Amino acid sequence: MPPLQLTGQVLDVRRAGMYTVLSLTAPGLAERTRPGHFLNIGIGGEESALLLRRAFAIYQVQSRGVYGGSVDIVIGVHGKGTKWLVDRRRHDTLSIVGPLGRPFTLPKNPANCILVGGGYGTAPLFMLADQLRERGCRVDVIAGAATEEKLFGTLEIKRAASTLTVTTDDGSMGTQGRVTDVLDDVITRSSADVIYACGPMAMLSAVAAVAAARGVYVQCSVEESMACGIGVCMTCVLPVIGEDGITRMVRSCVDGPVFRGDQVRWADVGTIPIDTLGAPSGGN
Amino acid sequence: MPPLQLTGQVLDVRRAGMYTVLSLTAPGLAERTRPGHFLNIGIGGEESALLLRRAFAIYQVQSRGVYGGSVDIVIGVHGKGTKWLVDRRRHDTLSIVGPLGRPFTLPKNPANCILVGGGYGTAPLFMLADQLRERGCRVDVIAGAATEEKLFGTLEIKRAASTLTVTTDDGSMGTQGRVTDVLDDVITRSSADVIYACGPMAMLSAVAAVAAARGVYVQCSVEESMACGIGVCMTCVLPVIGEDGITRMVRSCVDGPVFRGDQVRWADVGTIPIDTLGAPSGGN
Amino acid sequence: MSRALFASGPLDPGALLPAVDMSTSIGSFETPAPVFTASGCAAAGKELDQFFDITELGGIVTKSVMMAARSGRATPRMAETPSGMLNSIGLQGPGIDAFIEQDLAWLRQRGARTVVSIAGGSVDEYAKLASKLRSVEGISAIEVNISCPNVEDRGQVFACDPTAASNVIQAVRRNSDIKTPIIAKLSPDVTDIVSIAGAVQRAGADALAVINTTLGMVIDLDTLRPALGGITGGLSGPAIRPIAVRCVWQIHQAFPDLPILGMGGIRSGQDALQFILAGASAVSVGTVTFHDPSAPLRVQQELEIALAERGFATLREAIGYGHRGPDIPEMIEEIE
Amino acid sequence: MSRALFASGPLDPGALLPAVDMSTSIGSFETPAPVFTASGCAAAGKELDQFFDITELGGIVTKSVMMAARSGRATPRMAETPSGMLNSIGLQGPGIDAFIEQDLAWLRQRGARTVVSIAGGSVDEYAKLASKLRSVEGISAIEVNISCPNVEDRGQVFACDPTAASNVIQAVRRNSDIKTPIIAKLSPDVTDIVSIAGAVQRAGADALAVINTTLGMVIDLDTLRPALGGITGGLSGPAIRPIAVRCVWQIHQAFPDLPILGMGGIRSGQDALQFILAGASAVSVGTVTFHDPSAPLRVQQELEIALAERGFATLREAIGYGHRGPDIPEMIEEIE
Ligand SMILES: Cc1cc2nc3c(=O)[nH]c(=O)nc-3n(C[C@H](O)[C@H](O)[C@H](O)COP(=O)(O)OP(=O)(O)OC[C@H]3O[C@@H](n4cnc5c(N)ncnc54)[C@H](O)[C@@H]3O)c2cc1C
Ligand SMILES: Cc1cc2nc3c(=O)[nH]c(=O)nc-3n(C[C@H](O)[C@H](O)[C@H](O)COP(=O)(O)OP(=O)(O)OC[C@H]3O[C@@H](n4cnc5c(N)ncnc54)[C@H](O)[C@@H]3O)c2cc1C
Ligand SMILES: Cc1cc2nc3c(=O)[nH]c(=O)nc-3n(C[C@H](O)[C@H](O)[C@H](O)COP(=O)(O)O)c2cc1C
Ligand SMILES: Cc1cc2nc3c(=O)[nH]c(=O)nc-3n(C[C@H](O)[C@H](O)[C@H](O)COP(=O)(O)O)c2cc1C
Ligand code: FES
Ligand code: FES
Repeated sequence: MPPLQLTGQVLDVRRAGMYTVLSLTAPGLAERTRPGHFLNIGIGGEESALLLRRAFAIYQVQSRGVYGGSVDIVIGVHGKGTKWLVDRRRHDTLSIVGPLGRPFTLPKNPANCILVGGGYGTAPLFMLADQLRERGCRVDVIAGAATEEKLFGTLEIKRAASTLTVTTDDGSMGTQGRVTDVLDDVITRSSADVIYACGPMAMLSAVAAVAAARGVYVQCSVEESMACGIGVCMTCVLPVIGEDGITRMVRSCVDGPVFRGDQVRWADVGTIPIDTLGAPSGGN
Repeated sequence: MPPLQLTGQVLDVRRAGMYTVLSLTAPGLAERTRPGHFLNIGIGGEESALLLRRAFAIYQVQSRGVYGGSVDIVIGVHGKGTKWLVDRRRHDTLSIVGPLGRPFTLPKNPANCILVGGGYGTAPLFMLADQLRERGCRVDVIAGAATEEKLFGTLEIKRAASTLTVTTDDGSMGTQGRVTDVLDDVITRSSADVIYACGPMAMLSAVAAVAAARGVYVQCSVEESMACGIGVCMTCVLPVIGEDGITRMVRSCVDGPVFRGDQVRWADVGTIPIDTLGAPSGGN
Repeated sequence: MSRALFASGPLDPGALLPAVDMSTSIGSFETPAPVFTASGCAAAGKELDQFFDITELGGIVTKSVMMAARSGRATPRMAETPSGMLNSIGLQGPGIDAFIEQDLAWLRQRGARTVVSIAGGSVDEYAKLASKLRSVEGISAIEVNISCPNVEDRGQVFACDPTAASNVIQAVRRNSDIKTPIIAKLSPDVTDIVSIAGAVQRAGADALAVINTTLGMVIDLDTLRPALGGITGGLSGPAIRPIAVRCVWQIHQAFPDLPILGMGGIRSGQDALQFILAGASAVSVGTVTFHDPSAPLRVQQELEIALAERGFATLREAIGYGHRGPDIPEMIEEIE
Repeated sequence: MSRALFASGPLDPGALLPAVDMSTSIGSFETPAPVFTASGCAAAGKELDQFFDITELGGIVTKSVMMAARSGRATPRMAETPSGMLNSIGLQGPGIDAFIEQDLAWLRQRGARTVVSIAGGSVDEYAKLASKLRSVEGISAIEVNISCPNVEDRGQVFACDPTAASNVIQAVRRNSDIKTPIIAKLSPDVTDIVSIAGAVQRAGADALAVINTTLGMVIDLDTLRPALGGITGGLSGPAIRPIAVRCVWQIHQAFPDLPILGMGGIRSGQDALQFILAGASAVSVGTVTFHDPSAPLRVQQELEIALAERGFATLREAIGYGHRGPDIPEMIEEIE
């Protein structure tokens, strides 16, 4: 199903720690949404000087209800666009494009899954956890952040998880340290078959490294700066190794944001590795 | 007193015919405002692509009250900025600069005054009528517009006026025709000493012509496109004859918007008359 | 025109307006509709086809393609700016062979009118690209992106020098099917765009695409260094629209018979109309597509309404209409 | 520096930040603060003095003045554009004598540091303007607006030709007090701004003002003609900021010791910081003043906070800081 382009109305704006959860009417969106999909939201209204949409992971969707369907996103204030968004009020309207991107792939058969979320990176893991449980998977969750207030949804996600492990850099909640400090243990404890991760690039890179060391299949949802979000502009690329072993600069908006962790060249993100197809030094 | 630069909150938005009356908190504004002053209002909020403020005549001011003072303006939708403004809601904030411009000059001694307003051009005449009456002046009002719904405040202004004459181009209210079709009569009837006019440039030009023919002193509040509204950019000029008989391109935002009708070269507005000081052909 | 009446736009939603003959031509390329995508802002059409029927547009202008596959530049490749954006993609692409096999084949099968944009690092590369396309079917026109550094001339951009620009256009013209119109795409970053326009016309360009992005830069206030991997980038979007309209106006004034594909910050049908009145025969919608994936078709529909509202029965009548009349003085290039 | 600590800006309203030494220089003109008004956007300072104390700024750059009184162009003189505006004022002004007697006298009495901007239609007019100013007291520097049509050369704009630009600067330099720094104001509408910068430096410019407006145009969709009385106009405001930052960067890269007064769309202290990091020694705030009459002083205060937050103890350390380090590749001028 192609993505929708629609105008949603703000149903609710609520704070959750450092974050703001925005609920929007979005008829037809729920039916199309799979865990890991994202939305692209227009900023600043009709007379806005901010031309580009902002990307947000889909946190929750309701397919029915008074509003013919709605969607929730979790917003951490970063710059002007997110600041503007969290200042919205009930009945304001927002322009939405979505669902976009390649979602997480679910295991065919029941498997032991670890979900790792950094900061608001837990947002897309809720829907994922539910769907994994429906398929009979075991779900263990690790949620990490710099401080307690930068964690999102740790209370709620517990319900869908066999275990929840929390880490904070400053020890204000859970184990002091990074998610990767506890990942090894959780892999062992849960006999993990698959890891799903969403969060900052540095975290994803570290998770992918642990997974590789332990031989666990891993999918990571990356966050690259995007101009279009629909695959037409080529701004959101990162070096990914293809099935053929060749590295290409791949669009994270349509070929991702979910990638196999062992195929992303984490250390080379932000560069054009010399052996990339068409790299300047690779002879052109 | 220098103009203020402040953030006002929307207290009320109400429709009046084709127009919208916006009430805004504006502490300190009332004390500085004289009839004919205008405000400059920022459009589109913080992330706006519309850089320039929009000018609005001050319609009413309240110097006290719960909000420490407020101001009302009357808005006719013209383009993007006025469209955005009339879509504001209670509690929205707006950036205000004002009061700006040279207000109407009041007669020292009681005089017979005619106030002519075209469309929303009646807005600044309310305060003017009140102050003239306080000084013992007779006030006759003429309000004209294309159609009835483009008249503003005809009911209310009646209270401050000895007589009210309404004209509409289509005859949907009052006399069918232009304000100048009735002006001659009203001048005679009221033995007018002074005419005050505010409205479209074509109307002002016609009023000034009648006043000249009848030898009545006339002040006109003009409406020129303004970039700054505070006298620094030179976009808002029109050809005005000085006391020395020399025509200069004069800023309507600080030297106006109120001008003596006999000093504006109405037929030459939008051009540089050849005898203007510093005109290209006048030798430079 | 045998098309039906249609309901009008925002100004008077109830009114029925007469349909406008929207057909136009870019050299010998006749097209029933005047709005195109802009190169690099629509890939090869496939993604946008999810949002609207791309065959309804005047045509699809594909991302500039080079001989070999190109990885493009390091990220960050974009920075948002007031009413615009900077990009430094670096012409990432699959190379001409893969492009012909995959992208062009898809477009042909889909039935879209296609303008192929080519880019090169040398006159020879442009010539080779033209030869490659010569035998390929389903190409309505070739747009030549000359805003590329000439590797043989210390990276001097072709579009900034009349001789270099002419050499490229001549090479493309010689190596292309004579029936395929050649559109030279100009950069605004020159002292005198009219002289470049004249030079490429003499070199055989059948039409011009005006304008490419203008060079800009943003400094990142966290890293305290340039925000883009490529240091500078191309500025696009509504911010540059007045520059683009000015370029179209100047060129149309000098060469009223040279067809222009106008672009730069077009967001609405009214914006598009400005370009048409300034002298463009057709327009491309670029950056705004990132905000509104349906923009190209929406702009086309809005343009028809805007024309009808102003009493134009055909788009062609409106081309260059802003220049009419004796009361427009000579263009003065003074800047405040 | 003996200044007190001050409370910081929006990022961390509670924190106390160390004061920053904001002093800078433009050639031999030393000023305690780096933010100026922009010529034509502040008249001669009087109106803005109602909104803030103009003596706190680095200085006031006055509206370009010519020998004789000028009426300027017919209205409409402005058109709003996305994140910017076009103007075609046509250098309305009182002429140099009235300017000296009234405006300059007021500024001197007010105690404002003053940069006088001059404009001419011929090299000779510039020379005469410089001579007039030679004996006048209270002028911190002369800014030479060379974005004017040369009446002796078919209206060719001085700033667009290295020789014409040099001739003007040479004439001004020769006729000015040697202690008064000459700031040449460049136009971005050239193929190679670095070559113009080099030419005017060799001709005796002590500093550059970068950039003047860029040429643009809007068509009015009611009249179906150009919106401005002057047909084209100068585009200014945040829309052009990326172009301005790029120009400052390019010139500073080529001439690291040439002081630059940077401008173009500065709206906040963070915007100003971009210019400083790109290589400007000071900045002017222009069009944004129309939106926020207090903008110049606000920007100066925000700039101090922005510098402090990034650990700069002095403004001077930040000048050109964006160019530091070996990991910045050669500037690539490719446009997408
Ligand atoms: C697939 C995806 C999913 C995301 N999900 C979430 C989410 O659920 N919750 C959330 O709070 N944030 C999410 N983000 C990040 C969010 O998009 C950015 O925080 C936001 O774009 C920043 O905009 P801004 O105007 O506040 O910041 P500014 O820095 O002012 O933005 C300037 C420009 O850079 C882009 N940009 C800046 N930072 C980022 C970033 N980290 N990622 C992508 N683009 C960026 C912006 O889109 C904009 O175009 C996601 C990003 C992606 C790509
Ligand atoms: C002194 C003065 C008092 C005014 N009082 C009122 C009033 O009380 N009520 C009211 O409804 N309108 C009033 N106006 C007109 C009002 O300012 C314009 O209608 C408004 O600026 C149009 O903005 P827009 O964005 O809707 O139109 P757009 O056409 O989108 O505006 C584009 C640009 O042109 C300028 N502009 C366009 N039309 C006008 C105009 N008629 N006058 C001045 N600038 C214009 C705008 O300010 C803006 O910068 C007044 C104007 C002036 C100069
Ligand atoms: C991300 C991006 C990529 C672009 N790539 C190309 C390109 O490959 N070839 C080309 O000729 N122009 C390219 N352009 C320029 C556009 O085609 C267009 O000329 C310019 O952006 C102005 O139009 P706009 O403001 O509507 O985008 C690109 C523009 C953008 C924003
Ligand atoms: C209305 C207006 C008038 C201007 N007049 C002059 C002028 O007389 N002389 C000059 O050198 N620059 C003039 N400029 C250009 C500004 O000084 C400045 O270089 C340019 O606008 C870019 O800065 P900004 O975007 O901050 O306005 C004028 C700009 C505007 C908007
Ligand atoms: S964001 Fe445009 S291709 Fe991915
Ligand atoms: S609007 Fe700027 S001087 Fe009047």
